[in-house]
Amino acid sequence: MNEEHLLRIQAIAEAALLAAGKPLSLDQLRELFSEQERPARQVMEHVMVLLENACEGRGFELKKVASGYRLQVRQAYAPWVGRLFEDKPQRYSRALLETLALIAYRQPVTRGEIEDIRGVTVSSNIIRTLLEREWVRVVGHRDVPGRPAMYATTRQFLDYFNMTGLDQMPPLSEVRDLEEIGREIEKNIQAEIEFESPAAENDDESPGQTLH
Amino acid sequence: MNEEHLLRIQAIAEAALLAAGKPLSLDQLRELFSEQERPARQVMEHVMVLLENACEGRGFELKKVASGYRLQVRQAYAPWVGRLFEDKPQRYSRALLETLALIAYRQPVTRGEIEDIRGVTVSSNIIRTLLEREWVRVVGHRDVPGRPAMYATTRQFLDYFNMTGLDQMPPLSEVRDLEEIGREIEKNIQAEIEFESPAAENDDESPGQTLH
Amino acid sequence: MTEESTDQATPGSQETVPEQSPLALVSGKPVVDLPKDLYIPPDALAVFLEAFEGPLDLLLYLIRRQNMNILDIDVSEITRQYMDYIGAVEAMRFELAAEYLVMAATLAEIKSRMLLPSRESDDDEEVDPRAELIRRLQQYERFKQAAEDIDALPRLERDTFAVSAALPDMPSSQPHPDVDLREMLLALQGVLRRADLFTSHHVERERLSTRERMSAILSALQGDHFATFESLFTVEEGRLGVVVTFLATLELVKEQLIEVVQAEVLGPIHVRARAVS
Repeated sequence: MNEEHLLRIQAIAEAALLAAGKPLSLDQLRELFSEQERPARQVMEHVMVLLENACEGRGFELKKVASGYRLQVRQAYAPWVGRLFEDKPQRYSRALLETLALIAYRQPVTRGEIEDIRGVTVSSNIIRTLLEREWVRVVGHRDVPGRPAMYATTRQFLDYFNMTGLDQMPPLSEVRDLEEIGREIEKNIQAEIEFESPAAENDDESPGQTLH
Repeated sequence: MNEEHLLRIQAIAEAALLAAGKPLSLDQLRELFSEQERPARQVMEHVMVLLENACEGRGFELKKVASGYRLQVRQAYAPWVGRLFEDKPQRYSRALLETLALIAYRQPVTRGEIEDIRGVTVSSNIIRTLLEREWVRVVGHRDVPGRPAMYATTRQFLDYFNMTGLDQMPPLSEVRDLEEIGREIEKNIQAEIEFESPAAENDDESPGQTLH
Repeated sequence: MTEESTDQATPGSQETVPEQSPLALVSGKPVVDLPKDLYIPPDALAVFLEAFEGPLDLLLYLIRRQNMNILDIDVSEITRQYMDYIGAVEAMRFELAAEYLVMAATLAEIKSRMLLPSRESDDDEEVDPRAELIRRLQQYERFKQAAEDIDALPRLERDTFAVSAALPDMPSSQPHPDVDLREMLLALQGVLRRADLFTSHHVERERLSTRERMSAILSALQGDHFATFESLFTVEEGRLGVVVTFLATLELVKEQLIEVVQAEVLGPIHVRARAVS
């Protein structure tokens, strides 16, 4: 596979990604070629690296998202490009984002379970918006009375937020249970005491003793 | 105006042209910038030349069209890119199948004769589609006013349906017995149509029909 | 809630913390605290309530405002403040989501349990009555944070845009639809039924091979030329083939599609299509 050949595949891949205007998977890109000229997966992967490098310094970049590869505006230029569009980028309410967060981190999850954690009812509007945007979908029904729908996030959700998988979500902050915190406090106190002990005290306890 | 600055304007223009998905005029491009940083027309024109050069060897090119500048997939890659848009084959309309069947059983036959039997006009689209597919051909013209073309089926038609000759078509008397299988097929087709419901339809003269 | 800090503490209010965000903005003026006399501009309270995503959110806010550790809530203080807000809201006769009242009851219960002396101070089984509330607050706080994190992710239509380029002239490569023979016959059946041709029309009787041969002869005769009659026949087809061709020729003559010419008796017979294409 010579360089000229690779450059040609790269140009065709770029042309196709620009024509599609949406992510294309590696296989979708390979299928643009007839069987005889179809690049192997490894070759195609290599070409994508070449393309990514070839976009350096340009207005757009190659991004890998859940559904495949996408050419998109470089984030640095978004403020200028945004002026093209009359509408300001949509803002999402906290209620919607919290619901989305719960579905993303707790999926599959029912509305009731979301409500338990949020402490308020989840409006049907929010669920509908999330479904309409195709960020979440119903993946089944929990086998409890009422058979409530269980929600999970979709590939479109990942695509929209520039992720290839849920593992790219920002980590959920840890909940430290009370016992653990109790132990921690105890440890801190312990440490403080140890730190102070040799200086202040000179009672007759045996020096070998470290426990107080 | 240093080179770095020009490159930046070029990248923003490129990003905007790709995000807009339509041609942008020189002034529209300039208006992406705030007043303080807005490039002069001449500068912007120069940037477009730079951008044009920067697209060499890539999958797309800069085109000047009536309403401004447009980034466009290179013509040379159209054969590959075109595979993206290959629609799933649509279904033929019932009208087309009826016409085809009548040509097969009544050949050589004119459009007028087909219309007589079907009781409705045969659209030119149907005849064209059948000719393009090379399932029917004109074998002569009837010696009546208007000298209408007479249609007959072709070897390709026989090949497609795995027949060596028309005598392998079931006799019409048996067509009646098809009712049973017919219902079955219709059910399947119906299910398929429902599945791919928005299938486009462009050669059926009777909009009320559900079969394609 | 804006981040704007203000010193506009209401005189007479005792729980004012030095740096706090306003509860709401009314006509541009921040409302920082709820005055003790419960005189609150009604608009402020409405905005205030809307700013919260429920009782847990409100509680988190109150805890923060008091610089309390979530793990070490001063229940009686928080309960008092919470009740103040609830009371204010009720006094203004705003509709209050039921969840807020449930929380009020929960807080009151916790408070009363904490006031009771524990029966046996060294009992390991003794559970801090605040535990469940703390657990819920912690849980909620995680997802509140997660929602902010998601909002901060670079996303389409705000931080980046999908790009596309115009298409050049495309080769039309529409694939052909598949057709099942039965499908075609089914269509035919429809026509025939519609035209009521089963009984009367001669379509039925004709041998298809004859009609096929008619087409073949016609297309062989394309153009304004005569062909010899014999050239229509193919010896290799045998007797049946000859018969079919002959019948087809007769039918074509009958339908006036071809003309047959014989210049002299027993001379060569010539045929040609009547309407020259």
